[in-house]
Amino acid sequence: MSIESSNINVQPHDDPTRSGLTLDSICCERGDRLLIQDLSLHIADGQGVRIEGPNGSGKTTLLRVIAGLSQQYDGQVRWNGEDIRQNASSLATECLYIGHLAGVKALLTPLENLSWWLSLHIPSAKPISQEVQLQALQSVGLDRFADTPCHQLSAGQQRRIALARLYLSEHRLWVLDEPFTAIDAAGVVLLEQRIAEHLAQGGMAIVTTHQAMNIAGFTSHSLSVMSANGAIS
Amino acid sequence: MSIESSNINVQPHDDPTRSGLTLDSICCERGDRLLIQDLSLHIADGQGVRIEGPNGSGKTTLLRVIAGLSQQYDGQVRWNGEDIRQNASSLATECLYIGHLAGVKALLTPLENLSWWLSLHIPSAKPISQEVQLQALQSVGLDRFADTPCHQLSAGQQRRIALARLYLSEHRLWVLDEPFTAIDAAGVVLLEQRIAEHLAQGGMAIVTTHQAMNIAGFTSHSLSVMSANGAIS
Amino acid sequence: MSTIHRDEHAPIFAAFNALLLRDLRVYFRYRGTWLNPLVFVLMVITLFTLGIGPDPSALSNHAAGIIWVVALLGIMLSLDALFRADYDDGSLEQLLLSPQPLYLSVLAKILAHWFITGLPIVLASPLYSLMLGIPFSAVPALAVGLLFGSGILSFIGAIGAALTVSLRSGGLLIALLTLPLYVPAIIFGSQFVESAIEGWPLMPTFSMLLGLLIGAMVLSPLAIIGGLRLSQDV
Amino acid sequence: MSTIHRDEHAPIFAAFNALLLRDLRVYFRYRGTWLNPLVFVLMVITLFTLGIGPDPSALSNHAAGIIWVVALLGIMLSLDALFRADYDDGSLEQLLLSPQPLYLSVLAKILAHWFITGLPIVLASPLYSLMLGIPFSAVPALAVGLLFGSGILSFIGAIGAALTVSLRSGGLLIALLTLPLYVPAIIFGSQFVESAIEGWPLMPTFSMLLGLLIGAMVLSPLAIIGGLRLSQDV
Amino acid sequence: MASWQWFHRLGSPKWLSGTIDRWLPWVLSAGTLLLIISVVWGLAFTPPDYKQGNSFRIIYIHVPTAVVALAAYYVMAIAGAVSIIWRMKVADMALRAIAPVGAALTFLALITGAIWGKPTWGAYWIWQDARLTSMLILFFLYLGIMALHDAYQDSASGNRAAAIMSLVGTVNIPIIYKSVDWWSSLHQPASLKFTEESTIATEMLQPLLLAIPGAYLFFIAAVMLQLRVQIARSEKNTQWMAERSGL
Ligand code: HEM
Ligand SMILES: Nc1ncnc2c1ncn2[C@@H]1O[C@H](COP(=O)(O)OP(=O)(O)OP(=O)(O)O)[C@@H](O)[C@H]1O
Ligand SMILES: Nc1ncnc2c1ncn2[C@@H]1O[C@H](COP(=O)(O)OP(=O)(O)OP(=O)(O)O)[C@@H](O)[C@H]1O
Ligand SMILES: [Mg+2]
Ligand SMILES: [Mg+2]
Repeated sequence: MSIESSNINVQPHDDPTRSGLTLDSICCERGDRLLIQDLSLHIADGQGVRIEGPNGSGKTTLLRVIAGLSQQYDGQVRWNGEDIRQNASSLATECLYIGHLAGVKALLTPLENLSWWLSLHIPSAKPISQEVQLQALQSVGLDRFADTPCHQLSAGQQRRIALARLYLSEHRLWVLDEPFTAIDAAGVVLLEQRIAEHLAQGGMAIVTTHQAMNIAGFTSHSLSVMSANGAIS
Repeated sequence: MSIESSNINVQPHDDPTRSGLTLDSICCERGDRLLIQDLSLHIADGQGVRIEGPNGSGKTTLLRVIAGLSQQYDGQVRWNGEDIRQNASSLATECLYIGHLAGVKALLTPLENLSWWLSLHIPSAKPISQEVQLQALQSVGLDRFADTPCHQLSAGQQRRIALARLYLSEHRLWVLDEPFTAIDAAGVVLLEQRIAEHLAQGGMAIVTTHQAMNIAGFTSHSLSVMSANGAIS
Repeated sequence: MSTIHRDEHAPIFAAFNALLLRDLRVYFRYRGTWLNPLVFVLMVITLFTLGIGPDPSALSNHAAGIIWVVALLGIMLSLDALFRADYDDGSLEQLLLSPQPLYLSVLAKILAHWFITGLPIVLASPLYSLMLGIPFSAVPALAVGLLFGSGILSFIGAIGAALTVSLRSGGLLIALLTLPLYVPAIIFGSQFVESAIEGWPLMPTFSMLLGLLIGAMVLSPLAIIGGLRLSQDV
Repeated sequence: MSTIHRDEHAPIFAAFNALLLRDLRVYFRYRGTWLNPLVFVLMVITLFTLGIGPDPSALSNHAAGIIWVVALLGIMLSLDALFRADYDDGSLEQLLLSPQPLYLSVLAKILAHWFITGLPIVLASPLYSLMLGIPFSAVPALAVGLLFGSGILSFIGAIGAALTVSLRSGGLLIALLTLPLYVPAIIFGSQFVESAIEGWPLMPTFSMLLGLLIGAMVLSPLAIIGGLRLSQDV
Repeated sequence: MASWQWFHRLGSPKWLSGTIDRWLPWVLSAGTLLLIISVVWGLAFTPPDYKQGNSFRIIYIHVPTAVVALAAYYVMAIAGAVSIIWRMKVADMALRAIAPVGAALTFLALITGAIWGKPTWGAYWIWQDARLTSMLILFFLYLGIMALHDAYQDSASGNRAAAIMSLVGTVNIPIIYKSVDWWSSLHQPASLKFTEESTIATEMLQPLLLAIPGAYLFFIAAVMLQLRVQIARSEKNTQWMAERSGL
């Protein structure tokens, strides 16, 4: 079992201090299987990368390494030239991660959920007002449900609460693992717009999705399992 | 707040004993909102219905009513002409439901998960052999992971365990809520084939999905929220 | 218990067996998990003796009562997980939708739970008697009492677990719901052991315990099934 | 605590407050949840009196120890949920990724947990003294002891909760890990109450309790953070 | 730099494996020899105690095991600290190796103590005794750390969790030592004193003074044996291990 890996936007070794995210020969092993072998890539301002691969090819594993959640990897992840193992906090302030799990408390309302998340992740001196938060909820179509406990919402609606963070985020790097899960077609279009907007403003994004996606400025990078067995045979 | 509903394959009142699934003026209210109003439809052998609608329009609610999980509705759900409230077991033996939650034990292996499910849901006198179960797992690309604890599998792989049931099912009616969630593109194609096969063999299917789906023999039925606000605005 | 056994003519028991086996597997998957309730009981007894301080007679005088209360707590502690895990991962839906009789499925789950909580606690009876200075002649009675008692506690506790499975309010609500129901079992159970220690006749309390167990076994699944069905409509 | 308060110059405490508020809201969302640990304690004490039987003096002699052990159990029972809910719904990931100091976040979560478990147990001290025949003059000491003790127990228990959050092996492993660590708190706690009942000097045990609390507060978050980070790599 | 060389070498499983191979026979035989001598001396050539008769002879097993069981916890906690600070593989292996040995020694001390308790105190076990109870707690600590190890499927996480737990558990060590002073206890306070005159008769003391180092050596040998298993398990895919087993 081994993994093919192609370098796009390569030359990661050129200038170690350059701005943006640099992956330098990342290797990941899980359960005795080598999932990611010697992956290097660089993402600069305004760039988006879509990580592709069949189920079980290691996309989530890679994204968790990049976000700093997982420590079990070889190689380096550098943010603005600095190894995130040495300086985790510089990435933490500038990175937004939304994973398979939404990070939404079922007992709280969408507004409450947004509010605790903001206090943890957007620690600006000027607090974000409730109106602004309501606007973000409106952007994901949840304004009418702002005060409904989340466990009463549908699967897609719950996922939208997590995505409302994108409308308030000032983070430079977005790491989104399957953001379109459970979202309806109209919602996907609007999300794509939001991501494109983020890139246009000089942001960066790493996204995985199994659905079709069209956003300008995105390049693809595929993690493909060599003995292509991940697909339904 | 009210719901539009269009009748396809109508005339549910004609012949109450006819075979297949009949919904007769189903109304569902949840949290003071009328979600489904006066929905009637009939599904006969070899027919598939796709329930469409934006997030939060009531698709899951409807599917849970049909499967017999939810009791809170007005109207009648009839299976072969019999109200399922009167005779739940006749539907139970012939209906396969896969919901948003996969019903997969994280600590068990795919094979073990398949095996307990089979004993509960396919109570044939002749037990289903391990080889046959392995074949089903192979159909969803999990044969190499048959003995790996599920919590070590990726999101898509875990979902595939639930879908492996489709390859062993002898149920006439399939009720599938977002079966393609987390499944990669190749997997979706194969699942579509499997569903088409099921219909070709005279089975019935009710499916929801936000992704494009093309399976012959499917009609669509949309639950659309009147004040179209469910979409990301 | 090591391989799935299916009787050709009894798919109903095949389902019962499969569920029992499944739950036992889940419990045993991590080595040592099944020992936890027992270790818990031994530890609480240790702590009690620490908290109560230097008065050896106080302990042995009330040994029967202490063992019963602690065993109850150990079983109850683990009851929260009985249905909640199934609820959270969706396998409860599959259980409820199965054409197999729910009554048997519920019995299988409770039995599996008892195997890993009640049974080790029963088997450790000689240990308690050593720790708390109960005469060895009373050990059989202690074990039999705990055997019945732990069964009763499992059934009653399962009612609480079923009724609270969809409420995200934590395991303590179960305690609140079921402790009052435990009272008869506790009273007769510790009386039984006391009778054995003191050499009083055993039959009256024994038959009470047996009656309680049979009653709980027959009736509690009905309440449990109701609670589980309810959980799907929240 | 009713509205989010953000100090213009202290976003760090804004995060602390937000997390504290969030957890309290979750705990209070279902009416009665916060009463559960207290009711549990009262019930177990009631059961003990039932199990131990008609011997009032036996209980009051060991009242301090009994209260301490039972309070510990009530707190420990509820500790399983401290981080597990966050782990299951992904908000633990968000917590760990926040640029805010984790130390404070962990403190906020423990404090919130203590508010709904430890505090009610402390406030109910007069009730216990009534139930177990402790002289009223000892109630302040009982309350102060429980105040410190419940804090210590919360911090130590949180270590066990953090180290086991990713293991699906049930809450009893927490007990196995943390009960040995509870021992000093139990010993000094019940000694403190006993000293109060008997009229012995309070300062020596008081300062030990204070020291334990401060030690636990300062050191345990380090172990907790280690455990939580670990949970993401399983 | 040179002074740190030993430290870096210590971090290499290969070096450690070689060292174990070289030292194990010596340590094991020296430990066994000392134990045999002291036990035979203690059992056969020491006069019976004027109060306890012959039952006191169990001291030659009880005291060494008890002393080493406590010391083992320190060593384990130090290994835990090294593992957390320097992320040294060998420290993880050491922690894993010491836990079961320490648990076994603690268990032995408990059993021999209990057996000794029957003739001297009239009961196998006295709950209210601080020394006894705190020793039981030490036993639980060892068990908890072992259970935590086992509970993690992923060995790297399991190692780290166990390291954290072993450090946390050190808070109990002073309690175990001080318990005799804090509680009323039937158990002997420390009677082996280096500063003052020892309270044990010299004839009884001499074999004991041999047995304690013997037990230490025996402990080290047992840990080395365990370490060998750990190294073989975690280094099974490395080249040097393949060469080694090929030889
Ligand atoms: C289960 C019961 C017992 C346990 C758990 C136990 C535990 C211990 C421990 C942990 C030590 C080591 C102390 C240290 O290193 O400072 C020790 C030492 C000792 N024990 Fe025990 N003990 C038990 C029963 C007894 C009995 C019944 C006697 C004899 C009356 C006894 C006599 C001694 C003596 C003489 C020492 C050496 C003290 C010293 O010089 O430090 N023990 N025991
Ligand atoms: N802790 C672990 N132990 C063992 N194997 C693991 C572990 N975590 C992940 N894996 C394995 O790594 C592989 C990749 O998992 P990952 O979640 O990264 O896949 P993915 O590309 O995100 O898949 P999906 O499209 O289904 O989300 C899977 O086959 C899984 O079995
Ligand atoms: N128990 C409940 N109490 C209150 N409201 C509820 C409850 N269950 C569902 N609802 C509401 O019913 C609506 C429909 O939910 P449902 O899960 O059926 O939607 P859905 O069509 O499946 O959406 P999705 O595409 O996101 O899965 C949601 O707006 C939800 O808020
Ligand atoms: Mg993934
Ligand atoms: Mg839905």
